[in-house]
Amino acid sequence: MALRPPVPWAPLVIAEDRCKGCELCIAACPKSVLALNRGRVNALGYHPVELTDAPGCTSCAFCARVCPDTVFTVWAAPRPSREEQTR
Amino acid sequence: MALRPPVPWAPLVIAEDRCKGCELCIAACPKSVLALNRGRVNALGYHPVELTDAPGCTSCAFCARVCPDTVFTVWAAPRPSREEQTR
Amino acid sequence: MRTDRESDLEARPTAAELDTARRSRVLMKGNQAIAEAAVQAGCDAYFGYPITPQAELLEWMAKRMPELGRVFVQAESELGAINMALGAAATGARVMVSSSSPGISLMAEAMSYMAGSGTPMVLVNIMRAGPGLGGIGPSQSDYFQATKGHGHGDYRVPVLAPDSIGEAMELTATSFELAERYRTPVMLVADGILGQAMEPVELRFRMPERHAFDWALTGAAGRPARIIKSIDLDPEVLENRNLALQHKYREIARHEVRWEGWQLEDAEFAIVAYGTAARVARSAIAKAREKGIKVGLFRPITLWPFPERQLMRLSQRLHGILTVELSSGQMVEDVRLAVEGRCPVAFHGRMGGMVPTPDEVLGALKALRGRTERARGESHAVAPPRAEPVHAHATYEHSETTPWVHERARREGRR
Amino acid sequence: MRTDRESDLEARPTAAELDTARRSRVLMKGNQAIAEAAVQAGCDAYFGYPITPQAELLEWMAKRMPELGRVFVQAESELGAINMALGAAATGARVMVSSSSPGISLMAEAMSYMAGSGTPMVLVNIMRAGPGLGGIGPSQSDYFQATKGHGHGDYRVPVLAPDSIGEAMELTATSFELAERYRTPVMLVADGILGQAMEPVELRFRMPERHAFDWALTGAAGRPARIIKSIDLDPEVLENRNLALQHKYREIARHEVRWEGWQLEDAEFAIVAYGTAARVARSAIAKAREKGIKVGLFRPITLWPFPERQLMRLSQRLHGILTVELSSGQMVEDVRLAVEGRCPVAFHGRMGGMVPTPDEVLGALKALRGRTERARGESHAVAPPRAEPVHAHATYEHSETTPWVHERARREGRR
Amino acid sequence: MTLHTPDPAAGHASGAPARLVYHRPDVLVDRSTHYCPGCGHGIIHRLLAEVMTELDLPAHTIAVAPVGCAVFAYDYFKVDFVEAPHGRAPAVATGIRRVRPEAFVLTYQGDGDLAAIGTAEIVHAAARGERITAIFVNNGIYGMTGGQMAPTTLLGQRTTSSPSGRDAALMGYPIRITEMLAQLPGVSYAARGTIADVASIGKLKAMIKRACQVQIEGGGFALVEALSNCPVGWGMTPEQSIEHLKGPVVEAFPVGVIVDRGKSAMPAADTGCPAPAHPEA
Amino acid sequence: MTLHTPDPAAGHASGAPARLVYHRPDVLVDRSTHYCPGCGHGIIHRLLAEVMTELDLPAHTIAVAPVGCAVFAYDYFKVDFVEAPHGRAPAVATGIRRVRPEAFVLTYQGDGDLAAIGTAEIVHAAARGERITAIFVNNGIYGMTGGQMAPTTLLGQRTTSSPSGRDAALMGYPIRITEMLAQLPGVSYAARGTIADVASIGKLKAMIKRACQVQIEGGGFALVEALSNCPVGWGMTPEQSIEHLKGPVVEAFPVGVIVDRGKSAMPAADTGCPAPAHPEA
Amino acid sequence: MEHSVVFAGFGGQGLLFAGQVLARAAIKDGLEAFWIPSYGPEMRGGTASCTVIVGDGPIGSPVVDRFDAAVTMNLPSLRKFAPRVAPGGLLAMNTSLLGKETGGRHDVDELHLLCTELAARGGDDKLVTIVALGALVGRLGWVTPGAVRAALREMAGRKRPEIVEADLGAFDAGLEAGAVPAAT
Amino acid sequence: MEHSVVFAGFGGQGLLFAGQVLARAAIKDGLEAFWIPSYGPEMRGGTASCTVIVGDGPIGSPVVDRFDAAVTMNLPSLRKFAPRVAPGGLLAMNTSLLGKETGGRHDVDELHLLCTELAARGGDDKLVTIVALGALVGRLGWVTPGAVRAALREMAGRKRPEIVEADLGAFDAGLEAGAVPAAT
Ligand SMILES: Cc1ncc(C[n+]2csc(CCOP(=O)(O)OP(=O)(O)O)c2C)c(N)n1
Ligand SMILES: Cc1ncc(C[n+]2csc(CCOP(=O)(O)OP(=O)(O)O)c2C)c(N)n1
Ligand code: SF4
Ligand code: SF4
Ligand code: SF4
Ligand code: SF4
Ligand code: SF4
Ligand code: SF4
Ligand SMILES: [Mg+2]
Ligand SMILES: [Mg+2]
Repeated sequence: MALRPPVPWAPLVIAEDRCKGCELCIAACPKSVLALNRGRVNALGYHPVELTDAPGCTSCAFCARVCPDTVFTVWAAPRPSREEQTR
Repeated sequence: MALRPPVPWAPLVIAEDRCKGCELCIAACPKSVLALNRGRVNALGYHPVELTDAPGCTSCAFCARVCPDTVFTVWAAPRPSREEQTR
Repeated sequence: MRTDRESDLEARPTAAELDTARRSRVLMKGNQAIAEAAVQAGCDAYFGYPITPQAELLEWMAKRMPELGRVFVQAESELGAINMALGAAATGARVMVSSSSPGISLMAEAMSYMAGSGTPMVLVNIMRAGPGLGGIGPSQSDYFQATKGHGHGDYRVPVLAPDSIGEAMELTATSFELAERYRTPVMLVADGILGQAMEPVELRFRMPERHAFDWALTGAAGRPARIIKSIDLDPEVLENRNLALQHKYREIARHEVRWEGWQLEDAEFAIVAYGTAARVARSAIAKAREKGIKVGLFRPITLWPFPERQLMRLSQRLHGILTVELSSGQMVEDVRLAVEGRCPVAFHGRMGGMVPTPDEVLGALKALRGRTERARGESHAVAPPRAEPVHAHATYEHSETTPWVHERARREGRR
Repeated sequence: MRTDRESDLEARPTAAELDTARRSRVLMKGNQAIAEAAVQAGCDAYFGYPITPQAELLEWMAKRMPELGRVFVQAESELGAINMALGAAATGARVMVSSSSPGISLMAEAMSYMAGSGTPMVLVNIMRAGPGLGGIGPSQSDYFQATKGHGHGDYRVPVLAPDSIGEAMELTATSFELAERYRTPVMLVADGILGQAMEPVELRFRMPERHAFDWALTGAAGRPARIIKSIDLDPEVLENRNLALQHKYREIARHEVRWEGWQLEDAEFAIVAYGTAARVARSAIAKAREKGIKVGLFRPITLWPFPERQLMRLSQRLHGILTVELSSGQMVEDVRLAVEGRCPVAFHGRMGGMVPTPDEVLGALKALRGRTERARGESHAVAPPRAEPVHAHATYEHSETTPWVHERARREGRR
Repeated sequence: MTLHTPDPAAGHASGAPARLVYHRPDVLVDRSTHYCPGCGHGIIHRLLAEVMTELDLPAHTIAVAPVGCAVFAYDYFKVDFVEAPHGRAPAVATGIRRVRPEAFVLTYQGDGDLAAIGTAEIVHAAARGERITAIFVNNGIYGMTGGQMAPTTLLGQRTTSSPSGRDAALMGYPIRITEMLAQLPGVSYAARGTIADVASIGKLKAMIKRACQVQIEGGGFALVEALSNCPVGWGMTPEQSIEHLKGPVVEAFPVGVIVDRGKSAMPAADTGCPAPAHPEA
Repeated sequence: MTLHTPDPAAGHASGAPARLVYHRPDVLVDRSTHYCPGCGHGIIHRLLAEVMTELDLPAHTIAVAPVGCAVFAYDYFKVDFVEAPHGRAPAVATGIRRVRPEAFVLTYQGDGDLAAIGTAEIVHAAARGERITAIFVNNGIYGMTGGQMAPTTLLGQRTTSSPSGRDAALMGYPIRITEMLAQLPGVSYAARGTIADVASIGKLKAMIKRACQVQIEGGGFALVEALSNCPVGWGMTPEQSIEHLKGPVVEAFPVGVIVDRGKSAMPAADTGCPAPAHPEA
Repeated sequence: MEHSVVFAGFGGQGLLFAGQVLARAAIKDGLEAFWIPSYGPEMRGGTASCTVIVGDGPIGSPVVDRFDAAVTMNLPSLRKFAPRVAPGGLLAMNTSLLGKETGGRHDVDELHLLCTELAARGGDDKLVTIVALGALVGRLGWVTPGAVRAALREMAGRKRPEIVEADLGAFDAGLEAGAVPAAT
Repeated sequence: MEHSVVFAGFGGQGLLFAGQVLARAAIKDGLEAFWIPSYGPEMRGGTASCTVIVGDGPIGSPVVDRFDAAVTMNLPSLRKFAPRVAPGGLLAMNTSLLGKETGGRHDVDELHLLCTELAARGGDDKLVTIVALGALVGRLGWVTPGAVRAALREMAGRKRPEIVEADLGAFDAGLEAGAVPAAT
């Protein structure tokens, strides 16, 4: 399990080999930062999804919640501390 | 079928051999003019029902409507004619 | 209308009686005796659906199981019952289901699943006359179903057939043993007479040993998850699964054949019969022996595995075999498969709830003897042509009336 | 997941094509060919429930029957389907039902009712591998079920087994004929390959003659009421009903046996096989003949009534018989019953959706020849002891892996 | 059968002709039934026979007998009958209905038959809106097999398979299946009556009549549940059984018309449950 | 499987540790499923896995797999599983429940499995109030066998066995079986959700959680119907199928909690139908 | 030694019970016994019957060609079973109901019993079949009267202790009636 | 003469269709044909295959020991079927997807086809299996190209007339590619 965030930093860990290219995540992503990688075919024979704009991702995890194939692990940047928030 | 009234006149024709002595008719008769004939056993081995008081019977046919074994045919005295009624 | 069983309740031994009367002889009804034997064998759960002539088995369980804090469920149907059994048995519980012929038919699919997935369970069939709704009289016409066809696919289930209520109790325990030893459903078959009759029995119960099952579903705590299933879509894998099953069946056939011989030592003829038919045969044999006919009884106790080799060996020294069944002739096929022409095989059967009488069986035996003597006489001249096997002379009582019945039935449109 | 059948719709001949292409050769899928043959045979009503590998039969009917103003109902289950068929057939309608193995198991009770009450109907079983949910590969492991056990009681149903799609179409019409002539359910059995494959077929359809039925339920207008039932609580009456049934079965066995012989004239060996196994056998026989082995094919077309006498007569002049099935060995019992020891009977089978290859069958044939030659050599000295029949040498491919599979399965708790 | 043989010319003492108030319907076969004394099946048979006669149905009826005490129903009606396997009458009737559009199709089932083993068949016949009239005799017990618990057995009721009384925790609750079925849009008519007294018997007959008329008029599935008794199975005299029926049974299974949609499929919410929309998507 | 291998010490650019927002639940086996692209079964599996993890159920769960596309469910969850014959999961679960009072018993069924062939079993498990949690995936079609009509197929919908669209007159009406079951007093919880969008998925998860909690708390039967898609059977792309789900499907099968009786058996009339009395007669 | 008897009559006459009492008594006497009801669906008031076989060795066939004795409590039973009594066997008839009917057999011992009247003497005129049982035992002595009384006490005592005495009285009345040859 | 070929690859590659075209063409040429899919449940994107047997007499076994030809359109198919080609048989490979993979057989005729590229030439780069069919026909001549074209017109024409031309183009491209021995 990908219980540590990826390096270089990215909000998503994508288990590419499990992706079936159904595009449900793409439709669900409010920031439109996901797309199929038409240049690659995975072991299942599909074009897997990729994150096209990492900084644009808000870590909302909508993608993870609609994906039928548990492709995503989602990380968020650390929340500002209470101190930082009140500042 | 007993489609003609019995002679000597009686409001009921009782198909005695079909009676199973369940007494439902006896309970249902508003005039209490039915009883089992404890002195007889029919072919089925039951004491059959009998009409104990023919004139007391109002031909209401309650007995016929509750009997599970279609034992009864019910006749009514002729209705008074309209003429008779208005008189 | 109801199937009248007015004194059943009165005749039922109380629990106290059962306890104090251990090892004494008690008059017990077959259905109830099987039920109580299951209770005493440690049956954890019973699932059933009412049907005559099996209902008292269910009713006994309805009373006894809750008393003991065990599981009794009257299911919504036989399909419900057998599938509840599948679930309970998958957790390693000791499970029984009972029914009679039409209800057993409804269990074909689940039986195939249980055989395929290795789920132990005891199914009791108190057979009645068929086909269809038929009647409720005693019958052995589900022999084929129990030993061969029933569900789809290449599986078998051990089938035990007692001929007395006492033996039924003993075989109930044996059924649980076999079921758990081989991870397979087991059938115990008896006809309606054995279910409905009362005989004195010794309350000698047996509780098969409990084993820890390394396959039972108990929750995957601290171990890998377990799966009980029969599917494998890859034919090679499924074939291996099937080969393992066949291997198991060979093991069962090797170790679990049960049968009884009676007066076979000097026998020139044998009657092959099981269950109630075997009891009739016993009386017929006694009469025949009085008349000097050397005949004995070969009684299969396991219908599958059929005592094939034992009967084969016996057939080598017999003049003829008479198979007696409460059917049109089903077990007789297994008899012929065992005998394979080594001696003539005749058949006598009754159907529809009728039971052959000892005199009838004696008659059939004499007829067989007559035919075989003629054939043996001839065979001293030339080898007998095998084209017309003796088993073709099956006797059905009243069979001369057949065409007439057929005609009348057609005319009245009441088939 | 779904069972992928991507080009089925494209390959389906249109209704127009079917009309104009009469008597020309068209590529048709087995399931669809059987369905269309039923349509052309005047099937009034079809009832079914989806199951692989039979689904295209149902789907074809879903399209064609309403087009023609006839009845198609997708039932809530196989129980629903077969009982709808019972109702429709009781009115004299020409009725078909189809399913595959697990679904057929669920129909056991109603089949027994239909046999018992004399209700004509055609049931198609596109057999898949069992037991249980098993797989969807081709199989012949429901032979016992079709010919013996299935439902309870003393009944049989005619069972027809085509070995090509063309023959399947012809036998579909025959099935309706037999069903109506004898007032009985009839089964048409094929394995998944015959259901799924496409072959060129001539669109030669046959519509069995329609008869007025004096038993059909049409409303008791101007005649006494009719009853279609299987119950009779009086054992004597029920026995007569059963005797009438047995009489009917003897008639069927007398008149309706169907089989095919191929290259049997000079044969020393015969392969007995039906359906797809018979096709494999044909290829194996061609190879064997090239090697100088005189072998022919005995192909039962009616599995019940089994061509018993025909095979019996043949067996008298054979050195040995090899039975080939897609099963653990079921029909081989009927072969042995017919042969009754007249010559050795060997068996070769595959299970789980595996199909034997011609080379495999050739291997089994050579092994049989080896054994019989040895036995025949010895028999010149002493008569061969019948104690160890040759059919004990059944070959299962890979059977050496059995114990291992068994073990592994146990360890993983995945039986 | 012994009848007081009537004199052809006989009339009332008044000399005017007597009036026939009640006689057994012609469609009933003139023989005694196999039912136990006081069993409601007999009453329900008679009502059905009366309705069939009044609507002129016998000559084109094809009926389906259940497995249960009414299995021999075919011996008592002069109409064509087929015997269904236990619980499957609705499927059998569907088969008949589809190939005989002109026939009047009738089923008669007990509560074990309809509400236990045959649950799937009755639900789907109703869901398909099969043009069938179903008579459902609910006596809260398995009469034929010796008085075991049925899905409609009351809580606390002792039967041969619930010897200490039905316990909801182990055996579940009585099913009011007619209400359940009434929800389905294919159901044109669903009602529950009883044989508990003369007035109820009259209402029950009206329900049966309506359920038959719905079919004649081309409506969908029609069902009448008749609360009945089983003196033998309940261990009561016939009279006691009627009292029991009037009391706890009618309380647990309220009588009345549950739904009457006539020919129209699925009007809104008259079962108190939201109506499904059926977009032609 | 290829993962971007994380560096143990890695964090956000800010230097503070990153927060894990979503990861696949441990109870799911780490392998790809056999489901078609975009199939809702995958989503529902995941929700169930999340709930089981959150409630700490896996180690004492015994689950029942159906016959349908979800037949291989046992390959994806690290819990004990038994495979039921088509439609019989509720009976199989009843057997387990009765002999394993301490286990968490779960069924997972498709609409063909639960609402067609298995109707009797689900109705009676509900009527008995079996302490079971049932997940009912309604995709309005027989996915596994190639897209035939299911009892829940919408009117007008074309399938391989309703090639000109489902016609109520011949094929009956879609069944809202969850409403039907909710009437039964043994049912503690019945709800319908959908996977049509992220918000619905959240609600569906809450329903599944409640249905599991009810069992843990000792309530009766609990059922969650999940309206799902079958892109392949519907002949649509995954996205189209989701749109179809949001539109006509949700219209025909309204989402929401239908009944929540918790532990208490049979409160009055909350299905709009009169409650049965259960005299201890 | 193996003996068979059929008890036949109306459903309510206690036939199955009487048969069980006989079977129990046999066990008490150290014999083997087999009891089998005609378990068909029978109306209340219809016919019911059971067969009891007692013997000193294991019981073979549960179905016998001829009965050694038949107890017929109503007309249909008489008609059905009279022809099936073995020559020299016993045909006990409930004369209270059968009146002047006979079995039409001259090779059997016809025993006419006023069962209702004899039962009334014991205290309950319903216990007709127990009377017949008594007569059978009195006539044929297959089992000892003591064993029957013990069996009756056990069986009746359990469910309806209030009528044990009447049962015993009916049995004794029958025993006496059976012991002397009946006048036909 | 009897020939067998297996078409194997991903579910979406039109394998079953290509097999049916071949079978139809055989009929048009007056031959016998047998087409059988691997009808197991297959994921979209999983593997699918069908076998076609053509011959001049009745087709016997639907299962063959060795294929005379195999058309492998992806890696799992190549791995599965390469070993099952008869010595001297044909192994056609979809090089567009398989790249440098080989069947590892030295006793068969390995035909490497850039199916995607060849299909694109015909007008639709999805029609990869039709290309392979063309190559098979070009190489082995079991059926006449004319019969295949007629079969293609009938079958594609019915459901998707818009791509008939592309189908024919792909077939011709394959035919040509198959006619000359491929460079390995
Ligand atoms: C498959 C099958 N299971 C069980 C039976 C036994 N059986 C006969 S009638 C009956 C139930 C009768 O109850 P119900 O339907 O309520 O009718 P009732 O007798 O009460 O009128 C049962 C279980 C059977 N004949 N077939
Ligand atoms: C007794 C039986 N009948 C039919 C089948 C075939 N079958 C397999 S799955 C299925 C239905 C699947 O539909 P559903 O339950 O809705 O599940 P889905 O695939 O849509 O998830 C059927 C009919 C079977 N395996 N067993
Ligand atoms: S976490 Fe949200 S924003 Fe980021 S890719 Fe997923 S859906 Fe889009
Ligand atoms: S939802 Fe999942 S499977 Fe579908 S495209 Fe996105 S990551 Fe791939
Ligand atoms: S007709 Fe009325 S008054 Fe006369 S006997 Fe019948 S119920 Fe009594
Ligand atoms: S109701 Fe009918 S059967 Fe009952 S006692 Fe009265 S007449 Fe006799
Ligand atoms: S058992 Fe009950 S339902 Fe059946 S006939 Fe007797 S009283 Fe009626
Ligand atoms: S067929 Fe439908 S339900 Fe089944 S896996 Fe594919 S999309 Fe899902
Ligand atoms: Mg009832
Ligand atoms: Mg579905």
